[in-house]
Amino acid sequence: MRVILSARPRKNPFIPVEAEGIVPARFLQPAEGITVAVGNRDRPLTDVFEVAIEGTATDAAGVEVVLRGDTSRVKRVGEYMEAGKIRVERDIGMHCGNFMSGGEIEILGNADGWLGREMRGGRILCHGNASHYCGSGYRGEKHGMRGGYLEVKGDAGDFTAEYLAGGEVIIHGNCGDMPGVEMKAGTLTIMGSCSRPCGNMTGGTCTILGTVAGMLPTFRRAGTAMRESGGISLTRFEGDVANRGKGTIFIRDWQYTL
Amino acid sequence: MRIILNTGRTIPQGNFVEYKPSPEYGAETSRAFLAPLDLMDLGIEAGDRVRVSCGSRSVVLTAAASDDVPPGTLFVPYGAHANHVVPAATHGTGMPDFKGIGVDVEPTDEPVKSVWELMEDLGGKRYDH
Amino acid sequence: MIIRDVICPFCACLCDDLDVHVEEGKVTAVDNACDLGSHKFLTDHRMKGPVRRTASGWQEITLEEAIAETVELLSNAERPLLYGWSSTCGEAQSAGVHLAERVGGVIDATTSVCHGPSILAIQEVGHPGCTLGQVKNRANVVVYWGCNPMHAHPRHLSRYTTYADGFFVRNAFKERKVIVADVRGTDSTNVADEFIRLQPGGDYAVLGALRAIVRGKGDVVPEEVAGVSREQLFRIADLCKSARYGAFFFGMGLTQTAGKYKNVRNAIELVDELSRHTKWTLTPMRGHFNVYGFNEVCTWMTGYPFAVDFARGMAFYNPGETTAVDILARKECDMCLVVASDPAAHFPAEAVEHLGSIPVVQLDPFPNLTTAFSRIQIPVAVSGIDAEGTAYRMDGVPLRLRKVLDRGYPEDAMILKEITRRIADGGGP
Amino acid sequence: MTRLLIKNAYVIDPLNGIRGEVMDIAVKDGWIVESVHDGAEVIDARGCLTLPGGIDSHTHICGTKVNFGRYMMPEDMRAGRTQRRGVMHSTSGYSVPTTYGNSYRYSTMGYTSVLEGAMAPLEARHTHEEFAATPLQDTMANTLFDGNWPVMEAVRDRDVKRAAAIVAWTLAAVKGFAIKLTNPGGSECWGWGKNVKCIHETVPYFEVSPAEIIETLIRANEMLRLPHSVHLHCNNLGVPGNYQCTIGSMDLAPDLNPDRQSLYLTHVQFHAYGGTSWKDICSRAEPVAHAVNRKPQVTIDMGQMMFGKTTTMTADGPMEFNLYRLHHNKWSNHDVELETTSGIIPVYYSKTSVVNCVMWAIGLELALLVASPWQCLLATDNPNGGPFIKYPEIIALLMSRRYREEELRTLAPEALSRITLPSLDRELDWHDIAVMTRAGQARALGIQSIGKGHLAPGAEADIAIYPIRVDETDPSRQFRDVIRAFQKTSWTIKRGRPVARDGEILVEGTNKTVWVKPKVPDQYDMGKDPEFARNFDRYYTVRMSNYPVQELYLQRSLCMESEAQL
Repeated sequence: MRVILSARPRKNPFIPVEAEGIVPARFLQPAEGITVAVGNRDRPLTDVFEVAIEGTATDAAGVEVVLRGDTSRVKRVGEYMEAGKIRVERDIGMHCGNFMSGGEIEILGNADGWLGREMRGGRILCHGNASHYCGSGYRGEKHGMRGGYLEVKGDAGDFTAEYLAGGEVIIHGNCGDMPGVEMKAGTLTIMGSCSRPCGNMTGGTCTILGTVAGMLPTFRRAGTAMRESGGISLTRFEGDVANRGKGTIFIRDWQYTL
Repeated sequence: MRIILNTGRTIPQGNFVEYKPSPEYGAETSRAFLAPLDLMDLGIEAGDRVRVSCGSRSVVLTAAASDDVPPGTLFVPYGAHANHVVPAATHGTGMPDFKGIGVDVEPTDEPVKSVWELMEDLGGKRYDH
Repeated sequence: MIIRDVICPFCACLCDDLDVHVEEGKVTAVDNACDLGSHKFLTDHRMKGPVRRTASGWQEITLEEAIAETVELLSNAERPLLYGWSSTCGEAQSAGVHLAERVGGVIDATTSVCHGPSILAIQEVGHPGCTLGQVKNRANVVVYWGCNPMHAHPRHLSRYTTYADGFFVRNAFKERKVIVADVRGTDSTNVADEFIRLQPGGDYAVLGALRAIVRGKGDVVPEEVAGVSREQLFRIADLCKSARYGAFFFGMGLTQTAGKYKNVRNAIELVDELSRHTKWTLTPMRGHFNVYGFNEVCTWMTGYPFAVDFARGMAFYNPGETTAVDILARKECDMCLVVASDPAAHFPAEAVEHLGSIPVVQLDPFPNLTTAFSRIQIPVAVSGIDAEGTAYRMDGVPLRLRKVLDRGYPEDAMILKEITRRIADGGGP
Repeated sequence: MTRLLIKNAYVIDPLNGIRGEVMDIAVKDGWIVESVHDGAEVIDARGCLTLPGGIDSHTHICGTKVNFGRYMMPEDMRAGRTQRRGVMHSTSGYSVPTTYGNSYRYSTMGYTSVLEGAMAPLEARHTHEEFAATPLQDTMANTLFDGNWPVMEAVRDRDVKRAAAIVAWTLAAVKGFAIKLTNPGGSECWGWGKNVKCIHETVPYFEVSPAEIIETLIRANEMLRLPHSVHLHCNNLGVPGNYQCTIGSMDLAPDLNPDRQSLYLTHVQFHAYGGTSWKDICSRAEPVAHAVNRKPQVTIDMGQMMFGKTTTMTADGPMEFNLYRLHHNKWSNHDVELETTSGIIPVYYSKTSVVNCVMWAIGLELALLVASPWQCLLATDNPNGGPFIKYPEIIALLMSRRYREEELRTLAPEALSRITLPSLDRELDWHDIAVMTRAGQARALGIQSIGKGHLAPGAEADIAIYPIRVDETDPSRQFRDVIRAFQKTSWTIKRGRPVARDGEILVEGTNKTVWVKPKVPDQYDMGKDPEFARNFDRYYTVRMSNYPVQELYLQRSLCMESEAQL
């Protein structure tokens, strides 16, 4: 079953829409029942999106939801998603894929902050850039992303994979400041450059193929290693010794100045 | 000249914080404290004016010499003048970069704007009753 | 007439030993206050009465008209932002939170551009704190990191630290070591026994290095970290570990530079680490006299200290998303109520510009830069001068602000309650 | 005001010797009366269990420490969020809910009065502000004197009367209700990062021992004729082997008051540990319970621990720091000048942890081994042992051996050899529960005189009607029905007004705060004592004139005056 949601033009396109109801499983029942919040007003989904449904499905795995038009301010799409597919043709708003545990989300444009926040499983693929806190956790919570696979073809913002506790995050472009900060487990791979990675990390593995600026002084050099793919030689660091750090970073090139 | 901007509280700024339309407040918040060395490099003296730019935004300030400010940095008291160039990005923290922003500084003959003029540039309307 | 033991409504030191001289309904002199406090008592540039901005200019209106129009604007807003709150009393803050809940708005305080990052850090690792009397009576090592108390909290050193004799510290000036960390020299670094001059943005690395040294992992630390020599770092670490009681104060040098709350977190974890060796406490140098009060009130009412979004009828909190600067810069809010603060002066221009394109109502005693963007401003009494109320000191000690004179202005709490009552009667959104 | 008639109520009212009778209760203007004339609102209780409003004699719901628990834990807040609805404000929080969350949940469970377990005098104004935002309960505040400098100086000088005078001035100034001692002496030591282990160690500089502080303040308390006794959180909380320290503290209690205990020991579960370390910790509830049975001058509360997520927050700063070193989770601490301290950390009590299983058993053992329910009251030291919403489960555990056995089967097997719970057959009855959740609290706090904890004419009309028929229920087998019944009243009546029905809150409500003012002879008025005033202004960072809490902070104020005998 294909569910095509085309965003209707809005009088004030800047007001955020909270749409945690947009998950594949939900469309096994009639879409009329779904409400979204536009600012402080609850509205039927059909007020905000034109809904077209092709075919049928018996379970969530058989449902693909396609978002069209301006969805850059639509938040919480795919929250708690367990199965099925969501395909976003342009940009998507914050908290896309919160607590996602299965299924797949593909974003052709850019993703706003907190993409895949506290993700447990499933796959997210973002073809554009992801903003801050990509694959991170929630305020005060000790664990961020715990499982699943999150790939960003473009750049990612600051605090990427903060509190990473499991699963895999791959950023093809550059990251901003402090990726992998407080990281506990899981793997983070940054193909491009970034600054001050993995502060206070206690576990997990981070690989950075670009250049690191502001390398933290509290990581201990522990030899070199070859990266299988591409045969690039990387330097291995262990830390963060400011904490009881048992984490590992592989870096191609770094400087201590910011 | 590429330089790092820091903003911060000062006594005069605090004294007139409840009376911002006053000339004293505008005078304090439009002061750009630079290391004497940097003033020399810019070929200006204390009291001359500088244009401080960050991205598409810029503001004109009055240069002042300070031995406390390390070369390569610029200190401006909190207020509307500095905020005219501070970017709004908060990196997902809610807090803009009020300190440690890379800016360009160049000499200029343009006058320093009053706080009301700055507000009008942003779509405000002066209240001078 | 002289009123004794008046509490100063300027900064979060809340000095409560002011003697205020009042003659013919005017403050004529203030004893014991610092320059900043005296100016607040003595300046007299109040707005006379409510005004409305029109195409032709500023028009005087009645309080009733002002309230009625505000009720209208708030009821129709789909994404109202209620911002400010730090220069008024807890009673107004509480009324503000109830109003935000009623209209399904976002309520945020100046906290988000002050010590918001400190709160984010505390929410990750906690806060080993104390009231300021503990420092006065016990501390023999004091750290000021990224702050300039001589200018921002002028009596902090004389009431609580460097110059304040205490029960176990009979001669403070002799017995206390003061360490100041900053990127530039200031009047505060001038009184320091140790001045840690760091490169801009170097706080996180330097604090991390100190943590490593205190943990006995100092071997990893290079010759220099962000402009600070290895040798000084070890000296500072020893000084801190050998303290009988150490007190760590910090300011916006940590919260406003890159890394934001992570800088603060590193400071807190350094203090945690030191607590395994000797007694250490940490205190953020809160700015506005009652900014901490807003955090307290908002927390017991909503569960969160600031940046609370009521759009869904329940409290949602996520600084970076529900904070004022972000909401303005993203052009999200379609109405803004400003109470007891001046965002137009203290927010980046890009955020201020959006204020120019939406209706703004301001409750503030003084004409300020936000007045330039206000459709309506209602001048109110000044908490702690012509209105009583509750305020929380930077260390959480609550005090009762005094009313030293009556200027006939309404109290903001009263106006906010009236607005909420009318919206509730009208059903609200 | 309102007139109300509750018909066909199955009443248990221990303070009036009513062990279960079907009767009507008449209410007029907020008080219980002999009868009301026609036109009164009628509630048909349909023979359901009807009790005096519940009273929690030791909980942490308001004040600096509690609010910091909220402040530092957005992850706990998002767990319990509800929307604004009718007269209800939105709520947040699971283990440390917002004030409205606490108030609504307590009210739904039939609780109408609560005692905040720890208030630092310097920060009392904060506690009272939160009381005002806790609309559906009457509130009282334990006031901390464990590290009070002037008091410790008086103790050192063996001057009981001066100690009493300082307590009298402070309680009246901060609108406090009772004397609380948390780890007495230990809080001052914590000012230097140190602690005392038990009652006979010495506090540096002040040269007093915890035992001396406790004994002196017990005598001072009775000199002041305060309604409640000294409320003690023993030294050495949560440390294996601490039970001897607890029994030693009990032995300090003299017999000074015919109407109630002379010493109240709180959350005793945390103080009844045997063993020498976390590895060999075991239950010592038996000797502790026997000590209580030997000593009618002592009343305790369980401090029951329940499995799951919660937050520990106590004025026991050093203990919280040790917990932090154990869990490496976030840690907050707050020392209060000249007075006390406090600490907070989040915890998770797990059935896979032998230590936690032993803790769980100890609380229940205490309640089952203490002969008189009047001497062992039901509480979790909310939220330390678990949030108060777990009370119904505790009631069911005490009433049903079968339920206990079901739970025991799910524990870490290693724990079973370290506890006596499996061998205990006792099942408490409805009357015992009524004592342990309201009547006993009212007597222990000394508030039956103001109409709390009973249902005779003259009592305040705080009433809880639970949807359960005692005659048709066998709690031993139907323990799940018991849990359900105590979770949600059919009606909760506060001050004569229905405030909650089937879990729905009906009114905004206004809080009433009960505080004490002992009248002392002029020469004992610390407000006029030059030495006290001089040291106050020299060592505190607030002026003495700015310290007292104005009565306007109390929405409704009930002052219990007493004639001090100094």
